[in-house]
Amino acid sequence: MARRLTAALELGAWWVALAGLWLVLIQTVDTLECGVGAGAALLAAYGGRAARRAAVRR
Amino acid sequence: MPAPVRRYALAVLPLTLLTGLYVVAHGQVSPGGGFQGGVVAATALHLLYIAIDYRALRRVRSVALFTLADAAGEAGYLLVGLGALLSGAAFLRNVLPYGTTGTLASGGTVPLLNAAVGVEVAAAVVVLLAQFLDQAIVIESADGSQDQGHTPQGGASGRTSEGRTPQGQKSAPGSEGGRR
Amino acid sequence: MNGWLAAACALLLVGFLPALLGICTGPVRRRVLAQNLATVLAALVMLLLSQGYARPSYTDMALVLAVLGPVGTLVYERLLGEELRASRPRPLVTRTMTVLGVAPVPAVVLPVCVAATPGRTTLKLLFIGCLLVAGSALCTRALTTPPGGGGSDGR
Amino acid sequence: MGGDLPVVVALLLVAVAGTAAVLARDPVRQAAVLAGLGLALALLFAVLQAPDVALSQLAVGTALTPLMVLLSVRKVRRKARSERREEHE
Repeated sequence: MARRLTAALELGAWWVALAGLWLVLIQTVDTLECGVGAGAALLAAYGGRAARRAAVRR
Repeated sequence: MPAPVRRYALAVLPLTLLTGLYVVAHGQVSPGGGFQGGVVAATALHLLYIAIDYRALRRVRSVALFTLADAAGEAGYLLVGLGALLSGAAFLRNVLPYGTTGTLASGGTVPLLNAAVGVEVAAAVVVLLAQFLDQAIVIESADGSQDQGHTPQGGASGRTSEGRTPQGQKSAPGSEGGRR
Repeated sequence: MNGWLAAACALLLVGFLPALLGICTGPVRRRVLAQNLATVLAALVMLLLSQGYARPSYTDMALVLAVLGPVGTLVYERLLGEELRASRPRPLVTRTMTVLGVAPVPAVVLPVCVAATPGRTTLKLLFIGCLLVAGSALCTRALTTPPGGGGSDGR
Repeated sequence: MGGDLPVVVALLLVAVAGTAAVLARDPVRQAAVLAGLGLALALLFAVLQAPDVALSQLAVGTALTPLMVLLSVRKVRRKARSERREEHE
């Protein structure tokens, strides 16, 4: 159970950071933009976590 | 690679992925589009090979999945075109309403096409580089020249690589103990 | 031909051209260091052009460069590791390359931030600046760690 | 003349980088020069108001081209080394 919690925490941390970055990158902020940004941030967060786990696992 | 490079790579990889997705999504608003964003995203994935090692990349990248994604991106592009055909307009004609300019919705079907091209180009670049990497990186355990990215042949990609040294590395996985 | 374009031309002639000549001549190690410097200068020129042509969308090019530049330099480190580390780096070269790679970034990013419309664009420019500084400093250090240093491959 | 000074400067850079790319013989050196040429071309496209083309050049020329060139160089060197080892045996 703890493992899934840390996984969710890491994904969440990455997601918040990347969604913030998305908001910084775009010009006009509207609902569609935020939706696409949330999806993209989730994808990138998953990629970041998978990369960290792949790098650490020996 | 030294530790700071590894940490930098693990920090920048998601940022590069997000930049790639940002460039894909805003194809019709600012410079960019499916191709540029797809290449940036694919390069992000290969940061794993460049900064860490080939095995880390192989764990994340399964060539079969990316070949499938390549086909799916292509199919997506076709379906969006056929969608226009089905709704009575010409192939690839825009049928969605034009939103306000400067926003994501302003392109009608263009953002959908950009997304399909983005997926397709990213997957194609990953598969292309997989061929390059499988060729260039082989087991060198015979003469002990430590090669950064060892890959036991016959791995996920399953192709034997002519680059293998003549001694035949069938026993390669067994002799992997010495290398990193 | 406003001031920003003049600054961009000056940066191209004074900074990018020598870096380009550094890429085209000399030993492989110095070429890779010059390539790292050229990438940083190209990104800064993109920022100046975005201000000179009043097109905020040019900052996206600077963003892509800031993100991919260090990757391009690390490719040499990864594939030519042994060759690069064979020759010992002179500390003078290391210091000057680090300073050259890092100093121009604030010198360009800050004026552009001041001139650009405040708000999220300034955050974006600062983010690009941080990426440029981090990437350039890291690559210079990775390229010039002495052979005995932490530069063991693949670990 | 003042209006297109950036274009003239960018063209000069592309000329220098292009000549160097042609003169470079060793593939490893050529990979570095190609990266420099890619940057010069991207700057030229940006100055000529073609940001999409510049972005494509940047995306491909900064990290992908050197990676492919150097991987091919490694493959060719590995083949030459293994052939030399066969001659010795």
